Amino acid sequence: MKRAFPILAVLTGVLLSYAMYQALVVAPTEQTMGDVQRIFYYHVPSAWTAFILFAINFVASIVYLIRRNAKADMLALVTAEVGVVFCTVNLVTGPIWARPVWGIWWTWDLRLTLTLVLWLIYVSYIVLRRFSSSGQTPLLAAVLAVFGALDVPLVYFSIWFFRTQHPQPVIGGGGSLDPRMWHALLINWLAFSCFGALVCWSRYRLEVLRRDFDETLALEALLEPRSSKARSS
Amino acid sequence: MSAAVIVTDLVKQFGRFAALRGVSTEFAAGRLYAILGDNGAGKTTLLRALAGLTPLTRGSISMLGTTDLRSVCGQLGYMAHPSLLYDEMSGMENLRYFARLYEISDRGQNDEDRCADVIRAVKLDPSLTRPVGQYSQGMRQRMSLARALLNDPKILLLDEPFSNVDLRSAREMVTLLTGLRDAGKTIFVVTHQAALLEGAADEFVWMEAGQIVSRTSDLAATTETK
Amino acid sequence: MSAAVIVTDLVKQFGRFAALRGVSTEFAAGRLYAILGDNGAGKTTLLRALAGLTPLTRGSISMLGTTDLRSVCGQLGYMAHPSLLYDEMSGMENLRYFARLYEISDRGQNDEDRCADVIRAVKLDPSLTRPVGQYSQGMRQRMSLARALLNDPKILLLDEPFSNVDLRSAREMVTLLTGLRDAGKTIFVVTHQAALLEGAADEFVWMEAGQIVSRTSDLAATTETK
Amino acid sequence: MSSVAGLTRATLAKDLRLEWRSKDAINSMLFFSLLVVVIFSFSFDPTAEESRRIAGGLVWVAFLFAAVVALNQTWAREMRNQVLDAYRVSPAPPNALFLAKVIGNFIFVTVLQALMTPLFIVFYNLRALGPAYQLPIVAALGTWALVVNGTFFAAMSLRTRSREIMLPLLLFPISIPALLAMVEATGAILTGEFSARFWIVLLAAYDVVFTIASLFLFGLVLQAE
Amino acid sequence: MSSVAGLTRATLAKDLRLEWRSKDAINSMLFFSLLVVVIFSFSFDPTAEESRRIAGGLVWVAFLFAAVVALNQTWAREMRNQVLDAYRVSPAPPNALFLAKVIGNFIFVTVLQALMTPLFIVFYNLRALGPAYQLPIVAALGTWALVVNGTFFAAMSLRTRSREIMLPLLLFPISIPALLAMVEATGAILTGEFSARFWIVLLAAYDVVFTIASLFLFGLVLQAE
Ligand code: HEM
Ligand SMILES: Nc1ncnc2c1ncn2[C@@H]1O[C@H](COP(=O)(O)OP(=O)(O)OP(=O)(O)O)[C@@H](O)[C@H]1O
Ligand SMILES: Nc1ncnc2c1ncn2[C@@H]1O[C@H](COP(=O)(O)OP(=O)(O)OP(=O)(O)O)[C@@H](O)[C@H]1O
Ligand SMILES: [Mg+2]
Ligand SMILES: [Mg+2]
Repeated sequence: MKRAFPILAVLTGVLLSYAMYQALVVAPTEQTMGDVQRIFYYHVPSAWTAFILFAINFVASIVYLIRRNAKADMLALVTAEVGVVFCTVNLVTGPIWARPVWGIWWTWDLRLTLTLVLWLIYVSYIVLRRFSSSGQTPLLAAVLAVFGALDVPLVYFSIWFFRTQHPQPVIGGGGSLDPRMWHALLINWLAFSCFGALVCWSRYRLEVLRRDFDETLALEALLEPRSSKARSS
Repeated sequence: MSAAVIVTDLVKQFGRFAALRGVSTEFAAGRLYAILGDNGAGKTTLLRALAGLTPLTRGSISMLGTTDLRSVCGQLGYMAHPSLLYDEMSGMENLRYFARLYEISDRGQNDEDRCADVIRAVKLDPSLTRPVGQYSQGMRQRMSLARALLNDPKILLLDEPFSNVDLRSAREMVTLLTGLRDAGKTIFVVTHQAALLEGAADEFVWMEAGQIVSRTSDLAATTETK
Repeated sequence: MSAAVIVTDLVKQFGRFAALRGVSTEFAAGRLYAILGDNGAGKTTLLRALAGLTPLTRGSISMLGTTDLRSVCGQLGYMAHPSLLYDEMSGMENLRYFARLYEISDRGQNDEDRCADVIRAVKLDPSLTRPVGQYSQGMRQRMSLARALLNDPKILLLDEPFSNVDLRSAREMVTLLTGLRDAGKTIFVVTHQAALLEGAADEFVWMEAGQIVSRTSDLAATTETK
Repeated sequence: MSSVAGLTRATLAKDLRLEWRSKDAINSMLFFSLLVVVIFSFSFDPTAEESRRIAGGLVWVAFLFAAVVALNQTWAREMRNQVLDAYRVSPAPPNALFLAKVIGNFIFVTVLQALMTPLFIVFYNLRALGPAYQLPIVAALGTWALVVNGTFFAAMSLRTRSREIMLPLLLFPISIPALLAMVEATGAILTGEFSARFWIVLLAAYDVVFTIASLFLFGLVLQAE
Repeated sequence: MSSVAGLTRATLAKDLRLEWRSKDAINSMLFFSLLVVVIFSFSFDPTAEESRRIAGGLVWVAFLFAAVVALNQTWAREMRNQVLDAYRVSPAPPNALFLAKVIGNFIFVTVLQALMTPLFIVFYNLRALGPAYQLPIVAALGTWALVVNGTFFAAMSLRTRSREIMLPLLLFPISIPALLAMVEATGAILTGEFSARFWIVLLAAYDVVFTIASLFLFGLVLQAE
C-alpha cells in the first residue's frame, strides 16, 4: 500500500503529459471554433471527474450515517473538497470558452445552471464543516450531503425548460465526434481521474495524520498523573 | 441489590481536552449518591453523559438493564445548571407543557394535579402567574427541580440543586430526596455543599480530574483525606 | 467610621409586586456585610439598586457621599447570578476588554498585569485559552468574581459568589474577601451559605419580604431566631 | 403516531403562545417586508404589463428573505436556558418538535403573506390573467418548501459559529429549484401566458421529498451536540 | 471625548474579534454575497429589460437583507449572560458602545456591498450612465442611515418590556426618506437621466440628524431597564 502511492503519482504524471500532448497536438483542430475548442479536453474531463467525486461523497455520507465510520467521513470530506476544485475548473473553463464562441460569459442554460448549483451546494457543505462548533461535525455534514444529493434531480427538472445553448451530451447524445478527438478526450479524462484520485489520497492521508495528532494529545492527557489537576489545565 | 447504572470506561473528550478519563463503576438501585469534587472535575459532564445528552468518545453506559438510553429516558429526571425552563411562561404553564412531553396523563394522573403537586413539593405556589424569567434565582432553581421530578422518574440526576437555595429550603429538599430514595428511586446529587447530605446520602463519590477517586459512605472520613 | 452607603426608604415595585418595601439603613465603610434571607426576599433587587442597575420606585441611595451613582460607578464592583462575561472569549480576553472600559491603564498599572493578577487571585490560570463558555460552572463563577475585582473597587457587591464553587475554593475566596475588607473596601456578599462567612463577616443582614428585619454581628444568635 | 400528533399540537400551542406574547418573529418579518415593498415601489414605475412579468420574483424574494429573518429566531427561544436539553432528555419524539416548528413558521409566513398580498396588489396594480385559484396553492406549497428546509437548516446552524449568516448559506443552494418553481408558477398565473401545472407538480415533489428527508434526519441533528 | 474614541475602538475590536475569529468569515461572506446575487438572478431574469430598470431597487433590497442579518445579532451577544449589565455598571460612556456597534455593522454591510457590487454588475450587465464616482458616496451614506437607525431601534426593542407590534410600524415611516433617497440616487446615477445631487444632500442631512439624535438618546435607552 505504501508503494502504491508513488506508483500512482508517477502514472499520473505520465498520463497528464501524454494527455496534454494528445489534446494540444494530436487532436485535430475544430473547423468552426478553431484552437479555442481545445479547452474542451479540460472542460469536459474536469466536469466528469467532479461528478464522480460528488457521487462518492454521497455514498460515503450514507455509509457514515449508517455505520458511523470515521473513514467514510474522511472520504466524504476529501471528495467534496477535491470535487469542488474540479467543478471550479469546469466553471472557469466554460466561460473562457463561451466568450469567444457565444459572445457572452454566462447564460442560464440547463447544464450551466446545474453545474453552478452543484458547486454552490458543495461549497456550502465545506463551509458547514469549517464553521461547525459541534463535536459531531461529521454527522451534520453527512446530513447536508444527503440533502444536497436529493436536490440535484430537482434542480435538473426545474431547469429542464430552459432554452439550451450548450452542446448536447457526447455520450448518447447522437453527436458525432472525430475518433481522434474521442481518443484525446478519454485519455484526458483518465489522466484527470488519476490526478483526482491522487489528490484525494494525499488529502486523506493528511486528514488521518491530523486526527491522529489530536488523539495522541488527548491520550497523553488521559495518561497524565492525577495529581496535575484539571483545575489548572 | 441490583445495579441501576453500570458505567464502563467512560471517556469524554472536548477537542484535545479529556473531561472524563476512564470512569468505570456501578451504582445500586434505590440509593442516594452524592457526587463531590472540585470545580472542573467532570461532575456535570458525567451527569450529562448519564442523561444521554452528550455523545461519548469511548465507553458505555447501561441503565436499568439496557444500554439503549433512549428507551429508558422516560424513567429519567434531569436537572442542570441552567433552568431548562421557558422564561416567558409561568411555572404552571412550563410544567404543563413538559407533562405533555412525558405523556403523564396517560399514566392515569391528571396533568394539572400532577404539576400542582410537584410545585407544592418544592415549596412554591402553583397559582403564581409571574413568568419564570421574573422569579428570583432560588425560586427558579426550585421550579427546575419540580420539572425534573415531574415524570416521577426512577433515576434522578441533579446538578447542584441546592445552589442559590436558602438553607431551610435546602434542608427541606434533602428531606424530599431521602423520601424519594426510600420510595425506591436512585438519586445522583452533584453538590458542593456536602454537609447538607451528611446522614442523608448513602454514598459519597469523589471525583478528581475526570476520574472517580473514592467512594465512601462516611463523609467525615473523606473530607479528612481531602 | 463614616457611612459608605446610606439607603433611605427604598421601594422597588415590579408591576403590582413590591420586591423592596421601604429599606432604610446605613452601611459603614471598610466592613464586610453578609446579606442573608430566603429566596425571593429581595436581596438581588437590593444589590442591583445599589449598583444603579435598576430604577427605583421610591427612595434614594447615597454612596461614597454622593447620590449621583453614575459618578461613583468606577469605584464599584458588581458580580451577578449570570456571569457577565462573553462566552466566546477566553478569560484573559474578557478581562482585557473590561480593563479598557475602566481605563485601568490610566491609573498607572499595566492592563495585562492587572488582569493576570486578579485571575490568579481567584485561583484560575491566566494562560487558559479555552473560551469562558466551555468553563465548568464553578470556574465561570470565579472568573466572574475576577471581573468584579478588576477595577480595584471601593465597594464590592457580590451576588452569591460561592454558589457552584467547591468548598475549599470558597474558603479561599472568603480569605480573599477578608483581605480586601482589611484593605479598606466595603463588601456586600449575598449568600445562602452563611456558615462560610462566620467569623469573617462584620455584620449579618437578614432580609425578609423586601425588608431588612435584623442586623447582627453574631450569626449563631440569628439562626436561632430564624 | 397519535403521540406525534398530540405532541406536535402541544408544542405548537406553546410556540404560538410565546410568539403571541413577544411578537418577535412576526414583527421583524413584517417590518422587513414592508421595507422591501417600499423600496421596490420607489424604484419602479410599473406599467401593469411589466410589473406582472416580474411580480413573481419580487414577491418571492421578499418572502424568502423575510422567512430567513424569522427562521433565524425559531430556535433561539429553545436555546435560552438550554430548554432544548429538556426536550432531548424527554421521551418525546424529535419529529414532533420539528413538525411543530415547521407548522409554526408556516403559519407566521402565511399570515405575513396574507397581510402583504393586498399591498402588492395595490402597489403594483396586479391582476391575474391566468387561473387565479392556483395562486393560493402555489403560495402554500412554496411556503412549505421554504419553511421545511429553513427550519431544518436553522436547527443545523445552531451547532455552528456565526449562526445567523449560516442559515442562508445552507438554505439558499438547496432551495433554488423551489424558488425557481415558485417564481415561474406565479409569473405564469399572473401573465396567463403558459400553464403553471408543471411548476406546481415540481413544487409538490420538492415538498414531499424534503419533508420526508427532514423527518428521517431531524432526530440525528437534534441529538448531535 | 478621547475616552469615547478609545473605548469605541476597544469595543469595536472586541466585536470584530468575536466575529472574525478567522478568515473563514470573509470567505463565508463572499459566498453569502454570491448566493444573494444568484438568488436574485433566478428570480429576475437579468437579461430582461424590466429587471435592468429596477436594478437600483434590487441592489438595495439585497443590501437591506444583509443589514438585517447583521443587525439582528448585534445586541444578542450583549444580552447573553447579561454582559450589557457589566457595561452599564462601568464608567464607560454609553455612546462608545453605540458607536462601536454602528461602525461594526457599517463595516460588515460595506464589506458585503463591496463583494456584491461586482457580482451585480456582471450578472445584470449594469453600467452607470451618470457620474459613477457618486455611487460609493451614495452607498456609504445610505448604509450609514440604515445602520444608525437599525442599531438604535434594535437596542430599544431589547429594553422595552412589551415589544409591541407598534414599534416597527412607528420606525417604518422614519426610514422612508432615507430609502427613497438611496433608491432614487442610485437610479439617477445608473440611468444618468437626472442629477443625484439633491438626493445625496438629503441623505447626508438625514444621516447627520439621526446620528446626533441617536447619540443624545442612546444613554437613556441603555439605562432604561
Ligand atoms: C459557460 C459555462 C459552461 C459550463 C458551466 C459548462 C458545463 C459543462 C458540463 C457540466 C459538462 C459535462 C456535462 C455532461 O457531460 O453532461 C459540459 C460538457 C461539455 N461542454 Fe460545457 N459548459 C460551459 C460552456 C461551454 C461552452 C461555451 C462550450 C462550447 C461551445 C461547451 C462545450 C461542451 C461540450 C462539447 C461538452 C461535452 C458534451 C457532453 O458530454 O455533454 N461548454 N459542460
Ligand atoms: N463544551 C466544552 N468544551 C470544552 N471543554 C469543556 C466543555 N464542557 C466542559 N469542559 C471542560 O471539562 C471540564 C469538566 O467540566 P464539568 O462542567 O464537568 O466540571 P464540574 O465538575 O461540573 O465543575 P463545577 O463544579 O465547576 O460545575 C472543565 O475543565 C471544563 O472546562
Ligand atoms: N423583573 C422582575 N419582574 C417581576 N418580579 C421580579 C423581577 N425580579 C424579581 N422579581 C421578584 O422580586 C422578588 C425578589 O427577587 P430577588 O431576585 O431580589 O430575590 P432574592 O432575595 O435575590 O432571592 P434568591 O435568593 O432566590 O436569589 C421575587 O419574588 C421575584 O419574583
Ligand atoms: Mg458542574
Ligand atoms: Mg438572588
